Amino acid sequence: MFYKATKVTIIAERLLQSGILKILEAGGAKGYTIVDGSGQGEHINRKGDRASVVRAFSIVRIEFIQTDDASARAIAEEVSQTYFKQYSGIVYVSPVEVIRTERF
Amino acid sequence: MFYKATKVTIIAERLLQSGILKILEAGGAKGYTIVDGSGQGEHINRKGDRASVVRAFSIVRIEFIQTDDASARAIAEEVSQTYFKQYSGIVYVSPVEVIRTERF
Amino acid sequence: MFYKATKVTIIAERLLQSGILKILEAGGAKGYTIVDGSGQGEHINRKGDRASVVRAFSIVRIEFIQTDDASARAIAEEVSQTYFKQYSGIVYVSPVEVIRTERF
Amino acid sequence: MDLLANFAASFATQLQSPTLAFLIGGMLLAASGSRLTIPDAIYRFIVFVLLMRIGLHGGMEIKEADLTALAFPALLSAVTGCVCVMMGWLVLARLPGIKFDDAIATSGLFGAVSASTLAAAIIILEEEMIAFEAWAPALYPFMDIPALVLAIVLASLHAQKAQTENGVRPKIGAIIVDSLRGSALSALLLGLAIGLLTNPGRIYTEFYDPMFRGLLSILLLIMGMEAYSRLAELRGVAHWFAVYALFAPIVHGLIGFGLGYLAHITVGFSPGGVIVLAIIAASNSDISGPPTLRAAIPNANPSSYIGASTSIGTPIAIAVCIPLFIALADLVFGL
Amino acid sequence: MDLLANFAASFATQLQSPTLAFLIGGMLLAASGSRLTIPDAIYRFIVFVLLMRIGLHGGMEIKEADLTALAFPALLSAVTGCVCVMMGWLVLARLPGIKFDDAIATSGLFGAVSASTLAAAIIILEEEMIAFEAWAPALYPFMDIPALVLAIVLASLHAQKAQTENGVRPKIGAIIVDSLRGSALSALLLGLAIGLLTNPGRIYTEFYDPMFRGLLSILLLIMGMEAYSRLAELRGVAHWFAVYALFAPIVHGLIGFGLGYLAHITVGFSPGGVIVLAIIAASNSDISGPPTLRAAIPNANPSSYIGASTSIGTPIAIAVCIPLFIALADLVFGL
Amino acid sequence: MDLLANFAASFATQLQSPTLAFLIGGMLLAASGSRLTIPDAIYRFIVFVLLMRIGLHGGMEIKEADLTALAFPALLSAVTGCVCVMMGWLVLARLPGIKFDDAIATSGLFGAVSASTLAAAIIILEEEMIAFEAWAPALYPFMDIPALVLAIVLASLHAQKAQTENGVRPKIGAIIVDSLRGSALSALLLGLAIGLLTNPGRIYTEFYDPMFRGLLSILLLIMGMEAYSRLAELRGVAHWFAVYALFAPIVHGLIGFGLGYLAHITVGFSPGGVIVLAIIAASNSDISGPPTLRAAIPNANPSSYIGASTSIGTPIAIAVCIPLFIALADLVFGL
Ligand SMILES: Nc1ncnc2c1ncn2[C@@H]1O[C@H](COP(=O)(O)O)[C@@H](O)[C@H]1O
Ligand SMILES: Nc1ncnc2c1ncn2[C@@H]1O[C@H](COP(=O)(O)O)[C@@H](O)[C@H]1O
Ligand SMILES: Nc1ncnc2c1ncn2[C@@H]1O[C@H](COP(=O)(O)O)[C@@H](O)[C@H]1O
Ligand code: NA
Ligand code: NA
Ligand code: NA
Repeated sequence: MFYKATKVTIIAERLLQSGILKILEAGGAKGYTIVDGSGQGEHINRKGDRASVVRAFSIVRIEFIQTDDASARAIAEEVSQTYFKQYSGIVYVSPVEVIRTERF
Repeated sequence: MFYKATKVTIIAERLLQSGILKILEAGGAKGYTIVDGSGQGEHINRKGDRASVVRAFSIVRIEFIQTDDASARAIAEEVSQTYFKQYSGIVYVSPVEVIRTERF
Repeated sequence: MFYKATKVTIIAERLLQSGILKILEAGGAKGYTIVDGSGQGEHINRKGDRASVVRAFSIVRIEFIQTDDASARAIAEEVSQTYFKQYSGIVYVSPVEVIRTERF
Repeated sequence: MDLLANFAASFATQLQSPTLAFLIGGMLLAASGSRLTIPDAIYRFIVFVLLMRIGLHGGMEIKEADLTALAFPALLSAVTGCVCVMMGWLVLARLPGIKFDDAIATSGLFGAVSASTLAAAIIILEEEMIAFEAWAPALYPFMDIPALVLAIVLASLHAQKAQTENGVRPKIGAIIVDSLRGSALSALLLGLAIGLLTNPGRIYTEFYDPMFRGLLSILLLIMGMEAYSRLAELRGVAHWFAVYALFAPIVHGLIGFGLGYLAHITVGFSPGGVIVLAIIAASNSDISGPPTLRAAIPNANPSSYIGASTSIGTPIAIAVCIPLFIALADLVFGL
Repeated sequence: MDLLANFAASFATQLQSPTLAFLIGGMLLAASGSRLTIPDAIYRFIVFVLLMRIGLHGGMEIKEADLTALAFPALLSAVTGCVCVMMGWLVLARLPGIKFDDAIATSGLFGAVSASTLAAAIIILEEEMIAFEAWAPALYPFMDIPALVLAIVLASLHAQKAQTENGVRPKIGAIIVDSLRGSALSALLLGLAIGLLTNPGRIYTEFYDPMFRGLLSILLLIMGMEAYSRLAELRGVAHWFAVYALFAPIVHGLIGFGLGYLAHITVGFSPGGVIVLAIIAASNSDISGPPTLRAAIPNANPSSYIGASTSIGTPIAIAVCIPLFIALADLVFGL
Repeated sequence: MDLLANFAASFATQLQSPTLAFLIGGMLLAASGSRLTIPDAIYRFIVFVLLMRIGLHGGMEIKEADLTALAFPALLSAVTGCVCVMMGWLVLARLPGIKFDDAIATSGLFGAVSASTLAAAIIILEEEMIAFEAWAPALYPFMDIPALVLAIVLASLHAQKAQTENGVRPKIGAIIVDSLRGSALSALLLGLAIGLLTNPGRIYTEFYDPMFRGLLSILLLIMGMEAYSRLAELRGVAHWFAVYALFAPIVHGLIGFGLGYLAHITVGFSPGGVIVLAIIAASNSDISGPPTLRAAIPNANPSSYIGASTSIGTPIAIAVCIPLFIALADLVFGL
């Protein structure tokens, strides 16, 4: 059986990671997954795994799933409000279906 | 031209990777992509790329796409049944559109 | 407020990365995110982070979001046309919702 | 009293040597929220080089050794590993609020052996110029594998008793093979084989040996950082795990020391060898053990066994047990 | 004239030494589009080992040093760092087309200290056999932290003036703690502490010291590749940043040299020590500074300050300032 | 017969040296399913250090060398590389069931040069105290680049013949530049330049040279693990690739040896130099070649050429060809 849920993906500078995770936990996310990356946006260019003197600016991609769509979106909004006026990063939301609802 | 397809994403402990890939191949997935990650869920905490004495517990994010929605969901269910009662991990399904159907 | 947008995900051999990014930039993508990975498809097998004499063949996963669906799809088609007849790789499109439209 | 004085002296000496300082430094850095981290790739490289060095050295010496001398200590190592796991089974698993699987996995880990503790012990013995059989570190797998196997078998017997369907008969052969495939044992055995069959010569003297001390210092820094970071996890599980982790290394070390002493009087096992045996008994597996147990006893909560071993067991084994058993040997053998 | 001749001679010597060659080689490789890259894990390992080596050595020597001798140079270091930032504030921030936040963050970075430049200076001084107080590299944090703190405070005062709501009073204690937590300062302080409190002995002589030169060569290669790659970023920002980056290292170095000379005549700071002080003044932070500034002055555009420091500031500090201040010391002290 | 006896003796010696043992050990570990892996970051660091060491050494010696002596062997290297590719084109591409592009890419790889085989040959020659011109390893690019260029040109001519639209005229200049940009050649050339233009001194003697043997042992372990892991891929392609991979190194080595002999009698190329030339001819590109070919001949199936070279070609080159050509040189030159 598959149940509707909402996935929120946050792409941000590594130095924001711990602050973002606090918002997730406060907002009731039961879990999250983090992947390292690099990227390009409005702000500085970030290269991949080559040595970089500015590693702290590299990108993390944090995603979490919640069955409660409103709560997921509220967390997304809060992360965006808190950080992405000043720092680099984007947030987006997408629909998914999960198997075990008790986990999300 | 874009065609509807189903993407299944599996997030699991690294030590399950080879078992999960066997299920994918048996189920008829023509390809998959794996990304390393870290995360937090019900079970133990996994840190990112810093040295960890328990690297085998770090997370892999496996995704595959199939045009046959039923088959994709069947594989998702089987992975969940086989592993995620005992081990850490989640599975979710999302709709995508692909270009060359013969590849999926 | 959430606005509809289109996410394009490109999974390709690392050696195609710079060529693909040029297509993205020419097509008007305002940003993109890159994650390293490994995978299996029709072509050669790619392992994860263990030493590999053929690192250049490992996989990158490039994703970008645009609010203009037609433009995003046009870029996706062009990447597919340019590279994926000869080289390894797939492209897929999925619907997302973003917060700050001016960024995409 | 003498033991205490000896221990204090040996402990003070060690505080002078940087080995312990790196362990403590790692804890302090993690505690102070430092952003210094050693990349995972470096960690794995270090473990590989240390175990290759130990293996190569052992292999080169075994060539000249009387292999029958190895047989009895090897048997005693296996006995030590099993006795340690049995003790955990009899004691830890019976404490209130402790899940059986968690207890047995923790006992398995503490019965098994740590590469970093072994490397630290070798450096310190060499510094204090206490001789030991070069093959003594090769006792590692003889204690490590039986301990892990026994823990997994006990967990599986328990599961069989509890509910017939889920209790699969564990395949002992498969567990042994899986242990040998772990990165730590693979590197050690590769080193042993190359040391035994070829003449490593300059590769050993120009690379693996000179790198040993320096890389060990970095490994101990990592162990210290890990110890502190995992304390949080340990806090989430029953306090008995912390208590067990505090005492098990010492008790296990004493068992190893006792059986080593037996080997000393029967087959002339050297005092230094007895110390090595005691310390590998006191140590707990930190590289290969956790994934093996995780795969084989999935219902056990990793936070309990990894928290207990990484946060408390390993620091105790390195900081307390190494000086303790050197002091004890001093007393017993009058080094 | 003498200075120019001295500089030319010192520069020529350095061209003979491979240190500078690796920096230039890195730039050429990047410019030619080479696919050679040094993995990030190796980069972080190298920085750790270099700073541990500098710290251990400093710590071992401080044991015997008269610590009061350190106090005055330390104070002067802090003064140097602050004066450099103030100059940036007074000059760079007032230039046309320059955003205040960008200017102040850039000034902070150029007031702070670079580990790689420091390591290169140490190697070259050792090669030219110019003695300096072994604790001189320990002046690093005394200049680095005040410079970063001052820049952040100035940025925050400016924000307060501009709009009351957003201008939060900066917590100086928090900024200092955050600086100390950076990976570079953590490693340096760990090394200092271990060098001071224990007897590193063979770990130092067999690992950290022999590795120093070789790993530094790789670090300089990386710095060269980075310098070239970030030129593109610098092109996107006001040209004044490039001009500033060209001259600030020399001016800052002269300030450091002048204050060092003061310490020379008052407390007998050695000529080599004066060179070290001048060079850390000339250097600009490349490891710890950028993330600290990024977090604390988010409105500043990283491309301006990182481009300026990595692409121009560091090459100038290494290739021009090291020979320059050796030549100047030669002239002043008649080395 | 003498050759066989010589070969057997030389092979036996090599079995005693750990170099070969690490290669075989890697295969056995992979075959036994060991979880031991060397991180990719370490692999890339090792390759960098080995090539820098070879380059630095070569560069330091070229200073004193008569460069005209290099010209003729360099020309012969280019001829060797091209002849090897032509042979693949004439033989392999005509075998039944073999796609043209796969054959030509494989020939290109086997005509090109392997850094790890070259490093292993250097160590073994040094161990057996067989002297060779220090610039001999600098023949590497003179064979590597022509082989890759020729293969790409042949593939492209073939595509032009098949269908006018898709067959683009290959830009030879661009291919050469692309080869030089590969990480292996970049590191080698950087080392050569720094060795030639500066005085590497202690960086060489304290870091690059002492690290050489140890890191090579780890590289050979990796090559062994790769060899085994890619066997599976090779199984999926025509068997002729395996047969080719078995014999091509020996045949190519003989061609190199023959032309080297020509240089010996004409310009006095040393016997050791002849062996180096034979072995780089026998080797097949494992670092830079595959990506260059992949980009330029996209229709070729990487599994065929990488499988053939990594799984069979490289082990044969190291384990068979090195002792073989030492034995042959012994016979011919009476070393
Ligand atoms: N349109 C986009 N699509 C995908 N990722 C993006 C996009 N824009 C920005 N990003 C990611 O978000 C990071 C920060 O973006 P920015 O704040 O625009 O500098 C970039 O480094 C990218 O990784
Ligand atoms: N709600 C969630 N959203 C995203 N990832 C999750 C979520 N829950 C768990 N995960 C991922 O799945 C892994 C295993 O989760 P668990 O089985 O809950 O320990 C975690 O380490 C996360 O990477
Ligand atoms: N069905 C699929 N689902 C997810 N990823 C795929 C799929 N097919 C191919 N890939 C990815 O695309 C890469 C190239 O695929 P291919 O061109 O089929 O060799 C593979 O290495 C995978 O990472
Ligand atoms: Na034990
Ligand atoms: Na400065
Ligand atoms: Na060749």
